Amino acid sequence: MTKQTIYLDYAATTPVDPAVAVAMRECLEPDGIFANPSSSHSGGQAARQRVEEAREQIAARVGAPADTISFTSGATESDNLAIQGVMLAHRDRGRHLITSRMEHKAVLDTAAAMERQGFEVTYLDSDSEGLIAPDQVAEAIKDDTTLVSIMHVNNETGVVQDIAAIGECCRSRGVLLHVDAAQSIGKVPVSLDQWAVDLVALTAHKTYGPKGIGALYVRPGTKLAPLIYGGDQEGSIRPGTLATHQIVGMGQAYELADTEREAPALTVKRDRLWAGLSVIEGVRLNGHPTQRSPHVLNVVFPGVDGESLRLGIAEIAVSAGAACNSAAPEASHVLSALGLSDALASSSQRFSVGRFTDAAEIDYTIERVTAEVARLRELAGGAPAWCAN
Amino acid sequence: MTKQTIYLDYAATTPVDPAVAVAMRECLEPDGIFANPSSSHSGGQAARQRVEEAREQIAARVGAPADTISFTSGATESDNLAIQGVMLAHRDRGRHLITSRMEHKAVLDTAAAMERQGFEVTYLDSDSEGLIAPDQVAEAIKDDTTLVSIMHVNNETGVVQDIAAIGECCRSRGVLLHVDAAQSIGKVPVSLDQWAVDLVALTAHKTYGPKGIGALYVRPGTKLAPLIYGGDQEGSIRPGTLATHQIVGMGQAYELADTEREAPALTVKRDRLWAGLSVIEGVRLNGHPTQRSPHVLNVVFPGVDGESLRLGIAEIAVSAGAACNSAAPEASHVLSALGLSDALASSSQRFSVGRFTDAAEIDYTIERVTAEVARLRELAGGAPAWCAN
Amino acid sequence: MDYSLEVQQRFHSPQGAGEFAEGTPGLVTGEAEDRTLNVWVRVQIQVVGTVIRSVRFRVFGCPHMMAAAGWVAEALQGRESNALRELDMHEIRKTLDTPLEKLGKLLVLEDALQACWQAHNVLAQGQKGS
Amino acid sequence: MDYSLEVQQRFHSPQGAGEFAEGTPGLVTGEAEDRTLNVWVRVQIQVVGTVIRSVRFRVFGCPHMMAAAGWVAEALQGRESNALRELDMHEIRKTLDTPLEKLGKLLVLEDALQACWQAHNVLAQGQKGS
Ligand SMILES: Cc1ncc(COP(=O)(O)O)c(C=O)c1O
Ligand SMILES: Cc1ncc(COP(=O)(O)O)c(C=O)c1O
Repeated sequence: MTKQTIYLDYAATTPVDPAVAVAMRECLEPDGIFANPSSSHSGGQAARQRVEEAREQIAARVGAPADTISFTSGATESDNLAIQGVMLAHRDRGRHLITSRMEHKAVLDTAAAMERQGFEVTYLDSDSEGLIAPDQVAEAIKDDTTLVSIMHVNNETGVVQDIAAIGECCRSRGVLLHVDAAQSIGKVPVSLDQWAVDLVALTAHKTYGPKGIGALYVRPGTKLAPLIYGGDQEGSIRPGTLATHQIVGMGQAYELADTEREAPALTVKRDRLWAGLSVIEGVRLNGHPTQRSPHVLNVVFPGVDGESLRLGIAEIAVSAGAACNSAAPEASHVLSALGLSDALASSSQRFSVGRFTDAAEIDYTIERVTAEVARLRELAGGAPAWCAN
Repeated sequence: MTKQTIYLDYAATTPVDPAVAVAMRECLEPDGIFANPSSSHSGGQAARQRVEEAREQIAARVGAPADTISFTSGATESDNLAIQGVMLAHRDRGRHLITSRMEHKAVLDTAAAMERQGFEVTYLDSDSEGLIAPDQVAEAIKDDTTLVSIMHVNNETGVVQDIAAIGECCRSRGVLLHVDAAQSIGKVPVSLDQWAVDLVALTAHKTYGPKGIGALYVRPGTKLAPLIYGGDQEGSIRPGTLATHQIVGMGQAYELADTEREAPALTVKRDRLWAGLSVIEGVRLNGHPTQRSPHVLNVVFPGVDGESLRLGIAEIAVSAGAACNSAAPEASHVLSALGLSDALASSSQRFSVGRFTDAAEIDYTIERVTAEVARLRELAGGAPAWCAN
Repeated sequence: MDYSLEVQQRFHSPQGAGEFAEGTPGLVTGEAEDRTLNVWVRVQIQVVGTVIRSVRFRVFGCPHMMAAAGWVAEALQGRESNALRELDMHEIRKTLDTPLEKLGKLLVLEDALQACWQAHNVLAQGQKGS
Repeated sequence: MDYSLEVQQRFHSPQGAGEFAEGTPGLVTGEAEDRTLNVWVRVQIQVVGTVIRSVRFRVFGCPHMMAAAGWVAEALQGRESNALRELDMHEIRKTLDTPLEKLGKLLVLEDALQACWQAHNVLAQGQKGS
C-alpha cells in the first residue's frame, strides 16, 4: 500500500503497531523463541512462558482470569466455537438460539448453519438507530433457549449494545450469553469482571495486532464442544501447535490498547471528520448518535452511488457500509436492518479512524469527499427521487 | 532459547527461515501490506495479490493448481476439515472411515470424534517397520467406505507410506483419500500431479515457515462441509480474515523448500548422527531402515529411561518418541503400534535434523549421548531384563 | 473492485456528461432505470437529418455505467441514427473490460438508447408528415 | 517437564549410587519394581548394631526416582535402622518439589526400603539367635 493513500478503514483491519512487530520478531529469529510451546525441553518451556505471559496480558485487558482465555485463529473461529460449541454441548437441554440481525457474518452464517442442523434461531431487530433493548432479549427467551449471541460494537455502524443489561437478563433466566467483541478492544471497555457474560470472541488484527490470531473467553464451567480435535493444547478446546509469535503479538497489542488513553483521541479524530462531512447537503449519520464506538463513522450521501464515490476518492481507503464488493450491490444487511432503502444503503460509506490517523488526513478527506459528492450529484442531475431516498 | 542449546527437534517445529521473516516483515510494517485482502480498495488489492502469489508458491511445491489450495490455521485444522468435512458432506453415501494407528492425534482424535457421532472407523495396523501395505487398505474398503486417511511421513519415526499406490487402490474403488503431509515438504516429494489423492493437509511451521498457518489441498469437485462459517473467504470452505503475513511466510517457506536440494543435505546429517549412535551397545532404529524421511531418526536405547536421558543431555533439544511429557509415561501410540514394549518405547528418543543443523552439533550430540547412556546404564546396573526388552 | 484504465479515465473525466441547451434543434431524449440495481440514466441525442451530431447523458450509478455512457456518447457521434439500435452492450462490456455481473446495468443504458430511437422515429415521422 | 534444582543436582551427581564391595559386613538388600511405571530400584544398607552406617542404590527410572533414592541414602546415614519404616514419601516428594503424578514411582522406592527393613530384622533375629 503506497504511502500516498490515506487509510480510514481501521474497522476492517489495522496495521501492526511497531511495538507489536518488535515483540513478534523475537519469535521469528533463528536463535529466538521458536520452539514448540508443547515441547518439554528448555526451548519449549521458554516459548510456553511467552504464551502464558500473553494470555495474562489479554485476560487483564478484558478483566478476566488468564485461564479463561483460549487462543483461536480469530474472531470468526471464536464465534463459531462459542455458538456451535455451546449449542451442540447443550443440545439435550435446549435447541433455541437468540441473536440479532446486525451481527457479523461470523455469527449470522453460523446461526444459519445451526438452523440447517435443526436448531431454532430467533433474530432480533434493532430500532432504527441500531440498538437492541434488553427487554427484547428477555421477551425472546423461551424454556428451551440455550444461548443468546449479541455483538458489543457493530463493525459497520460502531453502535454499542448495552451488554451489561443484556447479560443481567440472560443470567436471571439461566441462559448463556456470547458476545462478539472483535471491534471493542482499545475503543470501548470490555469489563468481564462486571458483566454477566459467558463467552466472548476476541481478535488481534482490529487492535494493531497480527491477523490470524484471536481468542475465546469461556467462563469457567461453561460446557463447550470443540470444533476441531487433535491434541491437548488449550485444554483440548482448541488443539494445534500454538503460534507463539502470533500470541505474543496479540498479547502486546492488547497490553497497548488502553481504552482510557485511546478512546478520547479517536473521538477527537472521528468528530473532526464528522464536523467536516456533516455540512454536505443531505448527509446523515447511520446508527445511534451517541451510543457508539469512537472509531467508526457510517455516513449516507443521498443521491451519490457509493461505488462511484469510492472510486472518486480512490486514494482514501474506506469501505462500503457492506464489505460486499460484488456488482449487484445487495445492500448491507446491517443498514437494511436500520431501515435504510437499498439506494441509501448503497450510498453509505464507512469511515473508520485509528491510532495513526492524523488531522491532515482527515481534513484532506473532508475536502475530497465534499468535492466528489458535488461532482457525482452534478453527473446525476435530474435523477428521480428514489435515487436519494 | 539460549544459543548454547543444540536443536534436534525439527520434527516438532522449525525456526522461521530468515528469508521468510523478511517476507513477513513487509506485512507487519505500518506502511506495509497490512490491509484486509478482502477490502476492495487499493491496499486490499495489494494484500490480495500477495495472498494469491503465496497460493501459487504452495501449489507449485506440491504439484497442484493454485485454486485447489485453501488456507487454514495449520495441519490440525486441515486434517479436521478434511475428515469431518468429507464424512459429514457424504454421510448419506456412507459412514465408514479408514485410517491407521500411526496417525497424528489430529487424525486419530478426529476419527474418534466421528465414531462418537455414529460413524464407523477401521484402524489399520502397520507392520513392525511402520508400513501400511496398499493391500491392507484395499481389503478394508467396504461398500459404505467414504474416506481413507493415511499420513505421508510419520512424525515420530519418519517412515514414508506409499501414497501413490494407496491412492490407486482408493481411486479404483471410488473412495476418497486424505493425506496428512505436515512433515513432508522439503524432505519427501509430494506429487499431486501424479498421485490419486483428494485431500492433503499442509502446514508451514515444519518447513521454516510461521506457526499458525496451514493449508488444505482439495481436489476440484470434492464435496466438503465447512467447520466454521462467516464469510466468503477461501470459497467459503474457510472464512475469516486472511492473515497476509502468515500466508506470505508460508508461500516463501514453500518456495525455499526444494526437496531435491534439501533432502540430500538432511540425509548426510541424519546418517552422520546414526553412524555415531549406532555403535552404542544395543541401540536399534525404530521404523523402516530405508523407506523413511531424511530428517527423523527414532532410536531406542535399551535399559536407559528416556526421561532421564533427555535430562542428562538437557542442552540438546530432542523429544520422546511420544510428545507426551506426562509422568506415568503412556508409551507412544506409534511405537507401540510397531510392537515395542512400554519399556522400549519409553527408552526411545526422536532426533530430527534440519536446515540449520551442522556437523559439530551432531558430533557433540553423539559424544554426549554416548556418555550419558553409559552413565545411566551404570546407575541401573543389575536391573532385571524387562527394563531392556 | 478493480477498474480498467479506460473505465477509470472515462469515470474521472466523463466526455458528454450533461445536457444540451434549451431549444437545441433535433433533440430526442431517452431515459431508463432499474431500482433493484440502483441505476438511472438519461440520454439526449441531437440528430441532424439522419446523422447523430452529438450526445449528452446523465447517470446515477456505478463507474462502469458512467464509462459506458461516455463510450456510447463518443461512439454515436457522426453515426447514422439507426446506430442507436445496433450498439451491442455485450461488446461494450468487453471493450471496457467490465465484469459480467455489470451487464445488467449496461442493459439499462441500452433501454435508454432504444427509447431515444423510438422518440427519434416519432420525430422523423412527424417531419415526413408535415 | 521441569525439575527442581535439587532433583537436577542429585540426578547429575547421585551420591550413594552403586554397591558395597563383596562381603561387606551387615549388609541388607531390598529391591522393588513396577513394570507399568517403568521403574526398578535396589537399595543396599550397611547396618552396624542398630545404626545405618551407609546406603547404596541402583535405579532404572526417571530423574525424580534417582533424586529420591539419593536423598534417602543421605537421610538414612547414621540413623537408627527403624528409620527405614519411617520415611514418608509424601514428604520426600514435597521436599524434592516433584509432581504429584510421580508419587506412584516414589512408593516403589518405599517398597524397596520396606524390603530392607524386613531383611534387616531377619538378620537381627539371626544374630540374637546365635
Ligand atoms: C464484529 C466482528 N466479528 C467478527 C469478525 C471476524 O474477525 P476475524 O477477522 O478475526 O475472523 C470481525 C472482523 O472481520 C468483526 O468486525
Ligand atoms: C503428521 C502431523 N500432522 C499434523 C500435525 C499438526 O500440525 P499443526 O501443528 O500445524 O496443527 C503435525 C505437527 O504437529 C504433524 O507432525
